[in-house]
Order: sequence, then C-alpha cells, then structure tokens
Amino acid sequence: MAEISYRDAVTRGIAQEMARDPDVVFLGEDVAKPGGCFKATVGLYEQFGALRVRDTPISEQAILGAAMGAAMTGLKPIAEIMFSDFIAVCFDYIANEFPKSRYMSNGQLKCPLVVRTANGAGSRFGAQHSQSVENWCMMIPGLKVVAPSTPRDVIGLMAAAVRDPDPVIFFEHKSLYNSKGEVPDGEIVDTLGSAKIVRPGKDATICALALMVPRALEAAERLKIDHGIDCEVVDVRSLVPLDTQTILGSVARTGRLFTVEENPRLCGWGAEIVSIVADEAFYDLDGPPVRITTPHIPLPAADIMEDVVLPTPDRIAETVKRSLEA
Amino acid sequence: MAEISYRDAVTRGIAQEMARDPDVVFLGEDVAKPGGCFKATVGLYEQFGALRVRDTPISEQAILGAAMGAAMTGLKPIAEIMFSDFIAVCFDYIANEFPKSRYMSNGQLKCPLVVRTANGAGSRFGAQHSQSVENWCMMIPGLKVVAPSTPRDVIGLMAAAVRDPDPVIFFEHKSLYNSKGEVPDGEIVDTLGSAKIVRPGKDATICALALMVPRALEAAERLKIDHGIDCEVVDVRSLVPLDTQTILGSVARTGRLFTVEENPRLCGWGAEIVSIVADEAFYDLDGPPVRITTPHIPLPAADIMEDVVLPTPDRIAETVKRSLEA
Amino acid sequence: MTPPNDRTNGGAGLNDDIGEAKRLELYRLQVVIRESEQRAFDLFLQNLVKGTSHLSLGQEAVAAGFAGAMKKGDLSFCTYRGHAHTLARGVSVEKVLGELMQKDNGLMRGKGGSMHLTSEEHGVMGSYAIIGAHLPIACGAAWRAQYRGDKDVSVCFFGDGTTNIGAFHEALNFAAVWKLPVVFVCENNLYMEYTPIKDVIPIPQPAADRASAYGLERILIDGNDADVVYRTAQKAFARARAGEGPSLIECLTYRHSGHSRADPAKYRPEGELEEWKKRDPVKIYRERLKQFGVKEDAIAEIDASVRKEVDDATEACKAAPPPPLDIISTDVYADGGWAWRN
Amino acid sequence: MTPPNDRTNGGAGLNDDIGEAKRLELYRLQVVIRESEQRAFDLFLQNLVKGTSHLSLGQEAVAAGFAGAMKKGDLSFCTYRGHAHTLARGVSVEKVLGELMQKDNGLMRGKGGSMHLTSEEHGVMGSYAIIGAHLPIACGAAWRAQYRGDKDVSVCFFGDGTTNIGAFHEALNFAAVWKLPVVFVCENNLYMEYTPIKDVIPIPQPAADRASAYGLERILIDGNDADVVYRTAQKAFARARAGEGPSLIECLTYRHSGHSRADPAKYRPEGELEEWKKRDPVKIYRERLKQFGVKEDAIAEIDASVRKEVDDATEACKAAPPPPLDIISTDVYADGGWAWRN
Ligand SMILES: Cc1ncc(C[n+]2csc(CCOP(=O)(O)OP(=O)(O)O)c2C)c(N)n1
Ligand SMILES: Cc1ncc(C[n+]2csc(CCOP(=O)(O)OP(=O)(O)O)c2C)c(N)n1
Ligand SMILES: [Mg+2]
Ligand SMILES: [Mg+2]
Repeated sequence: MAEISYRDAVTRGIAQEMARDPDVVFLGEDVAKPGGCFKATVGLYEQFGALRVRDTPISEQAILGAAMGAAMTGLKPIAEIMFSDFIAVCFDYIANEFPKSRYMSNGQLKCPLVVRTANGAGSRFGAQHSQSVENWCMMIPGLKVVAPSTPRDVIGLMAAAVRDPDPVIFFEHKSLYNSKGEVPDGEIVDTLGSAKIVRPGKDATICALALMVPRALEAAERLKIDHGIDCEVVDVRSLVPLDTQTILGSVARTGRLFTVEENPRLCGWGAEIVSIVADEAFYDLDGPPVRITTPHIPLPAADIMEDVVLPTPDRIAETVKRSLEA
Repeated sequence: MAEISYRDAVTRGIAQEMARDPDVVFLGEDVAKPGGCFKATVGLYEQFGALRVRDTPISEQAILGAAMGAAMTGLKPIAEIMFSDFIAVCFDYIANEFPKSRYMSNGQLKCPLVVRTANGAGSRFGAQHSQSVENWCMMIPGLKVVAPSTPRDVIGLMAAAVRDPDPVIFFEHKSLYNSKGEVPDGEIVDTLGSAKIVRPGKDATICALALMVPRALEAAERLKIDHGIDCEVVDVRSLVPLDTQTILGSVARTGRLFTVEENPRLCGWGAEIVSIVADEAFYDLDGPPVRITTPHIPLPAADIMEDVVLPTPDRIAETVKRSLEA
Repeated sequence: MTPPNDRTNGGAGLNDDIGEAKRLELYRLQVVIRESEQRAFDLFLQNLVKGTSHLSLGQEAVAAGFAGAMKKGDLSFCTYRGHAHTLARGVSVEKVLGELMQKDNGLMRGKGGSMHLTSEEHGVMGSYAIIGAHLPIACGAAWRAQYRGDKDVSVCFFGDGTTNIGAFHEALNFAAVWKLPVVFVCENNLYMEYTPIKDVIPIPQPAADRASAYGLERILIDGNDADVVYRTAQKAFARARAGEGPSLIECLTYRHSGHSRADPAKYRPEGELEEWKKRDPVKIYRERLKQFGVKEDAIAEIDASVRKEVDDATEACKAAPPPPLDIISTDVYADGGWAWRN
Repeated sequence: MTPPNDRTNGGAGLNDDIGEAKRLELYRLQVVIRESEQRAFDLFLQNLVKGTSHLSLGQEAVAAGFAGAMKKGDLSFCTYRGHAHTLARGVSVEKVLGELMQKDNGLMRGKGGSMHLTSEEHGVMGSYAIIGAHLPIACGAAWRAQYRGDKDVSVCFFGDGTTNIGAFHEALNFAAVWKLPVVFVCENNLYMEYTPIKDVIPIPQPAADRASAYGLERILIDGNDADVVYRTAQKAFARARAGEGPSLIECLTYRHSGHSRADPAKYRPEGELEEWKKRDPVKIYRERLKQFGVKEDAIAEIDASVRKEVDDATEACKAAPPPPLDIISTDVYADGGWAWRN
C-alpha cells in the first residue's frame, strides 16, 4: 500500500501492462522523451524504449488510425490524445472506424486499443481545452468508455482497458492529476462495467463520474451533517458497459436519483441514466430524477467564472436538499 | 399550393434564400454542376452562377472552415456535407469552432451559417452512410439543430436557418427525399424552436423527428383503430432550440410520454426529452416515459436487417400498447 | 488523355522477366474482375443488387498488378470501390456478389454491404467508405510489421479525390517519418463522384505531384497496363520489405461506368470514354499475352472458366437465403454480443 | 541553426525602400511585444496570470513585419501563441494583459482566455487553440473578400508543427484552387510543444518544402529580421490583392521561452538558445535603426514610452476587477443569451 498521485497512477498503470505484454505499445504527441504534456507518462520511454513509446507528429488522425491498424493486426496500442477536446479532429476514428469494423466485417476484424485523454475543466484553459466529452464517445455503439476518479481505479481500469478486446476510450481528469490516493502493491486489474457505491446511504442516490465523485461525496457529507439527509454516492466509473444493476439497485433502496455531470446539459450520460431509471424503475421513484450539470454553454476561461459553472458541492447539496424537501 | 417532393423542397428552400439575399452562397462536393449526389440542388448552379454555387475538393474541414470564415466576415454560407456520417471528419468545426467563437470572443464574432446534410437510414448503405447523428450536434452548446419531416418544413426551416444569426445544422432525411407534400405558393419562412402537434390525442404523447414522424403517425392510426388508444404525435422539428413548452404541455394533457428516435440508444435526444419531462413534469406522468430507438449497434447494410432495426410503426404501436396496458 | 510518364515500360520490349505463369495469373485476375463487375451491373439492372455499388470496370489492371505482386500475409486496405481488390486477393466471386445482393452467403453475410468488403483470411483488411480513413489505418498495420520484424507490406488503395482530404496528408507524413512498410496506391480515374479531379487541384497530378512533400519519389504510371503496375508494385514492395519506407504510386486509369450504381456519368466529355476504351486494360493484356506467344485457346479457356465461375456464383447467390435476423446483434463487441449494460 | 535561405535581404545593402517612419513603427511593435511578453512572464511568476500562456519572445519580427505590412481591413487569424500578433495590430497592452490575468478589462473580459485573443475592430479575427483549425477559416474570410471584390487579405499565422495536421493540407489546396487572397505564415521556431519539428517530418522545411504540392512558390525567410519579413509580406499581399492567389511563407525563428507557462524548455540542446539570442530580432532591429542613422535617443525614447505603456497597463490590470458573473450566460447565441429551450 502506498499513496500515489492520479498522475503517477497513469504511468504505473501503463507500465504494468507494458511490462506484462510486449504487444502493448504507446504513441502520442510529446509522450515519449518529454513524458507527456501533463507529465503523466514520465519514465515510460526510458523503461520501455524508443520502439514501444513513440512521439508522433501533430496528426491526431494518423495517431488513431495507426493505433487501429496496429490493433487490427495484433498489437495492443495505447494512443494519447493530449486534450479530450481534440477528439473532434480525429472523430472519424472514434465514431466511424474503431466501433464499426468488427460489426461490418461480421466479426473478422478486431480493434483492441485504448485511447487515453485528458478530460475536463478546472485549469482555466477556456472553451477548447476544458471540455468533458465522454458523451461524444458514450453515444457511439461499439465503444467502451471509462473515467476513473481515483489513482487505484486509474491503474485497475487501465489494465482492464488494455486487456479488453474492444476499443476503450479512457478519460483521465486534468483536475485530478494532482490528487492522491492509497494504492495496493502489486498488480491491479479491475473490470470494465462495474460502478462502485463509494458512500452508502438511504435517502437518495447520487451518480457521479471522475471529478464529480469527490464533489458528490463532499455534498453528501454536508447533507448528512447539516440536514440529516443520507445520500448514497455511486461512482459510475464505466459509462459503457454501464452498470445499470448497481444504479437501479441503489434507486430501488433510496427512491430518489440525482446525477452529477461535468459536461454541458444536453444529451449527457445523466440523461441516459435518468431515462433508464425513469423507464425501468418508475414506480421506485418517490420524486423526480434530477440532473445536475454544467449549463449548456462553452466553458469560460476565467477562474471566477469556471468555478461557478461546474457543479460544486454546494450546488449539489442545495439541489438535493431542495428537491427532497419539495 | 402544389405537391412537391422533399428533394425539390431543398432546392426551392435554398433558391428562395439565394434569390432574396446575395450574401447567401452555397458550397459542397458535387453540389454545383452535378446538382448534388442526392440531386437535391439541381439547377441552383444554373440559376445563381458559378460564384455563388461552388463545387469543392473532398475536404470537409476546408468546406466547413471556409463557411465559418465567410460567415464571420459577412456572408451567409450554406455548406453541404454529403452524408451526415462525414460530420465525423470535420467535427472540430461543429464541436469546437462554430459554436464557441461568439462566446470566446465575448460577442465580437458571429457565425451565421447553415450546414445541410443527408441523415438517416433506409438506403441499405451500411454503417458508415446511414447514421442518424443529430445528437452529435444537439449535445454541443452554441449550435442550433433542425430536422424537418415534410417538404413544407424543409423550405420554411431552411429559410429560418439561413436567416438565423447562429450556426444551424440542418438534417435532411435521405429516406424522405422522395416523399411528397403540399406546399403553399410564395415565400415560406418558419421559426426555429417550434415543435408541431401533427396529430392531437389524449392518451399518450409520442415525440418523433424526421423519418420517424410518418411512422409515429402510422402507429397512432393503428393504435386508434385497433385498440382505441388515442395518441398525440409531436413533430419535434427543432432539437435546439427545443420547444419544451409544446412537449411539456402535451404530456400534461396525456400523462404519458414516448419518444421515437432513429439514432442508436445511448444519449439520444429522446433521453434529453425524457429527462426534462421526468424532472419537470414528474407528477404529470401516469406511467414510465419510454424511449423507442434503434438498438445500440452499428447499422447493418442488408435490407432485411436494416428494416427491423429502425423503429417501425409496428414496434411503436406495440410498445405504446404494452406500456399503456402494463 | 494525359500520356502516362511511365517509370517502367509495359511489354513493348518483349521483356519477359514476368514469365508466362504470372502473366496468365494477371490476365485471369483482370477477367475475373471484369466479368464479376459486369455481372454486378447486370444484377443491379435486375434489381438484385441492393444498396449502392462502385464498380472498377476499366481499372482492373491496377488491382491485378498489385495483387499479383503481393505475397501471402501482405495486407490490402480498400475503399468502397473495393470489389476488384477483394477479388484480386482470391476471395470467391460468390462471396462478393453475395454481399452485394445482401445474402447470407455474402462475405460479411450482409452486415457490411458492398462498400465494406473484408476477408481477413485473404489479407483484405477492410474496405472503408469514409474518404481517406484507411490511409492511417494501413500505416498502423505497417507499424505492427515493423515492430515485430514481420516482412509483410500494407497496401492501401484510394482514388484521386482522396488526395485532398486531411487524412491523406497525415498518413503520408507519418509513414515517411516512421519509414513504414506501406505502399499508397492512388488510382487516378480522373473523377471524384461527378467532378473532374482537375477542377479541384492546383497541380496536374493529385498524388505524384505531392510525393516530394513527404520526401518520396514521384511515381506516375500507366494504370491500364498490368505489367507496368506489377513491376512498379514489386519495386515498392521490395523497398518496403527492405525497411526503406513507404511509396506513393499514382496509377493513371479510367472507370468505364459511373461513380456508383445510380450514376449514368453524363458529365464526361464526348468521346472520352471511347478514347479510354481503346486502352482497355483487359484488351491490352490479351494482346500482351499473344505477343508473348500465348495461344488463343489458352486465353479462351481462361475466359470460359471465369465466365463459368461467375455464372455459378450468380446462381448460388440467387438461390442463397437472406441473412438470418439473429446476426443483427452479434459482433458489436468482442464477446460476440451487443450488450452495453449489465 | 539552419542559415535561412533569404529571398529578400535584410538591411545589409542599406536599401532604404522601407523608410524611417515604417522602420520606427516596426521597431516599436517589436518592443511592445517584447516588453508585454516579458511582463506576462513576470506576472505569471507572481501568480497573476491565470490559465495557460504562450509567449512569442524571440519571434517578434514575424508579428511586427506582417502587421507592419497590413492595411486596415486586412484580417489576422492567430493561434494560442497570439499575443504578439494581437498587439501588433494595435490592440492595447492593457486589454491583452487583462485577458491573461482574467480580469474584466481583458479583451474578452475573461471569457476567452489567453489562447483566444480576438479584437474584431482591429481585424484580429480570433486566436484558435485547436492546431490547424484556423487555416480553413482564414480561407473563408478570403473567399468573402474575393466574392465581394473587397481588397483585404486574410493572414493566417501558425507554427511548424501545424504543417502535419490534416486541416493544413485541406486549406492549402482549397486556397490554391480557388485562388484566394490568403497568406499562410508558418513561424518555424524549431519546436512543437517539446519535440523538435525535425523529428516528425521527412523533409527539411515543414512548410516551404510543401509549397510545390499546392502549386505555390517555395518561400523560406529569416523570420528574425523584421525588414525581411515586411518585404516578403508586402509581396504576398500584393499578389493576393491582385487576385493571384495565396502564398505560403515559412519564417525561420526561435522562441526564447518554453512552449507555455509551465515549460522550462529543458529539451533544448546546450547552447542553442544562446546561439539564437545572438540573432535576437529586437537586437538586430536596434542595430538596423542605427545603421540607418536613427539616433540612440530616439530609440531610447521608444523603449521608455513602451515601458511606460506596459507599466501602466500592468497597474490597470492589477487594479481591475474580475469579470462580473452575469456575463457567463451571455453571447452563447446571437440574441445575447444562452437559451437552448423555450
Ligand atoms: C469524407 C468523405 N467525403 C465524401 C464522401 C463521398 N464520396 C464517396 S466516393 C467520393 C469520390 C471519391 O473520389 P476518388 O477518391 O477519386 O475515388 P473514386 O470513387 O474515383 O474511386 C466521394 C466524394 C465520402 N465517402 N467520405
Ligand atoms: C489538434 C491539436 N493537437 C494538439 C494540440 C496541443 N498543442 C498545442 S500547441 C502544440 C504545438 C504546436 O507546435 P507549432 O505548430 O510548431 O506551434 P508553436 O507552439 O511552436 O508556435 C500542440 C501539440 C492542439 N492544441 N491541437
Ligand atoms: Mg477518382
Ligand atoms: Mg513551433
């Protein structure tokens, strides 16, 4: 057991898999000698060498295309897209190539790769470098999508993603890189598609992801202390596969659902979860399911503005309280 | 009044606006001399000339980028992306450029343009040429998104889109190009952001879009005839702005909500509408809100398979009936 | 018709380095493509081909010349106009026509459709319908070969119009910098869908005139002469296998039919098709065989056997059932299923 | 340091076609950039610059030379490394620093941030932070000029690393085919973020060696000599205004600081920075002025007045309030609001 940062967990997670399997290769912009623009891959180049850890030109389509071709023919590539916003410049691979080739070929082709990318706000970078875009991937059939919230999950889910035979988009949260957490020694391998109840509770279910998990937990603490409201917090962790069992089970117990999303309002994963619950557990619900999101706007750069648009523990607590009391 | 095809309505809609305003220009692949790959722009080149109707290289990023630069500096471009699936190769403009420049510049820059594109299934083209991708746009703050279901709406919404000061993504449905409808003579100008109740009813609300509108109407007829179930059908028409008033109003009357989407299951506009209704009109609901969608799969090419994966009138009617009877 | 600035002569000098066996193979491949594509067109007229289809009538020499030079293990990456390349790698006519007719005997049992022909066992690693997408993918397959020390080559086919899309540029640069064993083959058939390529480029040759931007040799060849194509392919493959990096080859050719099934190709200037038909690759090659002493009989025998293969395939496809509906939900994910939830 | 293969000489031959007034302007612009960028760095060290920032220290001559040749109405399209170009068009130091400090007096009142400097009234039509995105956008603005018969030119600045992204290729081809009045300016500062450009291209010059792929002249100039830049810009603008189409200009230069605020630039080989500092554009230009007989006094006066402007701006920014929160929900849509529903 040791306390390490989310940033170091990325390196450790990749290193664990590269050490295990010589077919795991890693490519991206400035990822090798420089160790990545978030310094989340420092040392991999030295440890695994120039053939397995490769810097690329600024050519995101080439990066993802190359990863796909390599995956199709036997390697297990991990490709970095520096900021998740840049998925837009290589979205054809995400939307039309990775997720469709197995199906279109009637199972002849495979695409076992991982795209890891820095997602989310909090760095005052403005509208083109701060987005939470996990929905851009969740809505595409054929992809798997994960977004860990702790160093331990980073390692375990990275291992699961690398070992998975399908394309996995792996969202790391920029504002969590400096966060720390306890991590067991030795190999860690998690499974995709399992949510975690990170705080049990009986009055309401709060589903959160990535940076929103610590915020939901903080809100839950306050609700308990200030108002005696006992929330269950679910770290969704994996959007596809989605652990609907855990979520539906929790709502069955609490009778209320809240989702806390960093992404803008329309068509987010929160809407998906709300829709599933509203359809399949309608009679379990004691009141309206409520989404807490960033408003439907591009993200402002200034700290003072960025801080108020993302869901905060305050806003979460306030929304839950108001809704339960309504 | 005349009966014209949806295809001809596209031409007429564009021609109406080009005739009105010399700043309206039109560009895309094979749109000029050849009149477009769906023959939906035949004659515009002859009518408006080589300076206003321009063929481009196969360079979707250049097409959308050029449209944006022109829009920013005074023109009102209409850009064609031949199949909506190809939005993936120029998604940066859709996701990061068009919708953010006004905001990031604090209102200094504008982006009044229309991207029109052929959306949807039914042509047996397979997974990369048949998708319904209106959600790829709906989820992006700063865009407006429309998808007409009739020739009249094509013209009226095209005019509204061209005159709108914001970027509008205009989804034409491939499988509707041959459909016909009555269209009044003279100029037609609609408004963005208004849904239409195309069939009043009291037992359930069915929200549908584009090709799903005639199918929902057919299902409603059958439900009435076969089971005496009286459905209200709402043609959503505009996803952004979204006419939540009409939808919430309808659900308030009927007590039940169904959405019929062509796009794959996760994070669709149906989820958004369900979530809004579940949150804001929870106590109006007499039973679970239900989404009827294409399953979460890439689209198969073969006719026999394509026909069963899209929501059919049968499946819609069956789902509504089962749900109302549950 | 631009006279191709050949790097390699055709058969003019009676240079018989290719040999009769290979020549007969190249001929056969071209006839298989010709007959199959012609049949596809006939079946379309009978309303038996569903969806779209993009024929390579007139472009047979490119597919045959490259496939003839490929070894087992070499990989093909094709476009929607991929029937020819798929057949050239040895996939049966029945499986190809079956897919066009969206029958259960199709190569992907109707799940992919004509634009996505794939036969992993023949090294046909997919046909891609988004312009340019497969160029980077071919780079990735070549990267694997380089990384593992495998000696196979990835060969990526695309059209003239594809040279203007971003992915073309990214792939060429990437392949050149990493010195990948990939061969990019531009089939310049003078048109994109309905617009001539010359209207949308500022240089005469869409691919060849860009080779230098990637530090590559300018290669522009007669794509209607299978011998020229074959020899060019051999050189490029040898270079790739020797670790010397990618090649970009522009093959001048012409499609005899429209862009896709629905296109009557009215945009062609009068007489253009006729001019090109004089340089019909199958005709050229038939002459070539005769020049090298192959008997008319032997040629006729190939023609007949191919015809029979295509006839048999047609019958088999007509008789084949449509795909069963239960495969709709298979192979979305690797576990065989489509479940996105537990 | 690659010796730039100049098309146009600097001031060596005492060619005074530029004239003293313009030279003083070019000098002043460079000093404004130098002082403002240096100040931005100091403010960052004091924790007063928020978010990221990308300085152009060492690259001042490119911004000054182009802006000096631009007329009112000409449009600039910049990257995240856009402070220099924004200042060069006449935007006040206060507004730029205010945006970096995310204050209400910032150019976009903090809504955009340092990477998106925009001043429509000065023709700065945005700074773009997705590599390559603005090249097609600049084409569009140029298309409008062509369509309307306006005589303005769109000038698009980007880095060496940007030449490998798809949008670069699409824009260059598009501009060349449509003969658009757009000038593409590649500031080759030898590095992308932390990786040298030479590691990721198969040719020596990322932009110049690709000009021929778009039928354009190869233009590679000394980007540290504002006179060279200015003369080259003038020629390209004249060509654009005459309807002769785009130009692609590669300017060799060097950034003295790291890629962005957090980068200590340890990846530079020893001595490289020192070599380039010998060719510091501000130093070169100060010498140039002297060569042309400008008095030390006059130079010192400019230095002092710029320093004062930057000091005053700094104080104003420090004193400025943060933006009010109610602007968060303005200008998502043209009606001023953010409503996506009724
Ligand atoms: C990204 C993208 N844009 C547009 C299309 C539509 N499209 C299909 S084929 C084609 C023409 C391609 O021309 P070329 O590359 O010359 O190939 P050819 O069809 O002549 O073999 C176009 C524009 C597409 N499939 N993908
Ligand atoms: C599409 C995209 N990929 C990657 C990045 C991250 N990034 C920002 S600046 C940069 C380096 C750009 O290098 P260059 O074009 O030489 O410009 P310079 O920073 O040297 O001025 C990179 C990779 C980005 N912003 N957009
Ligand atoms: Mg072509
Ligand atoms: Mg650079």
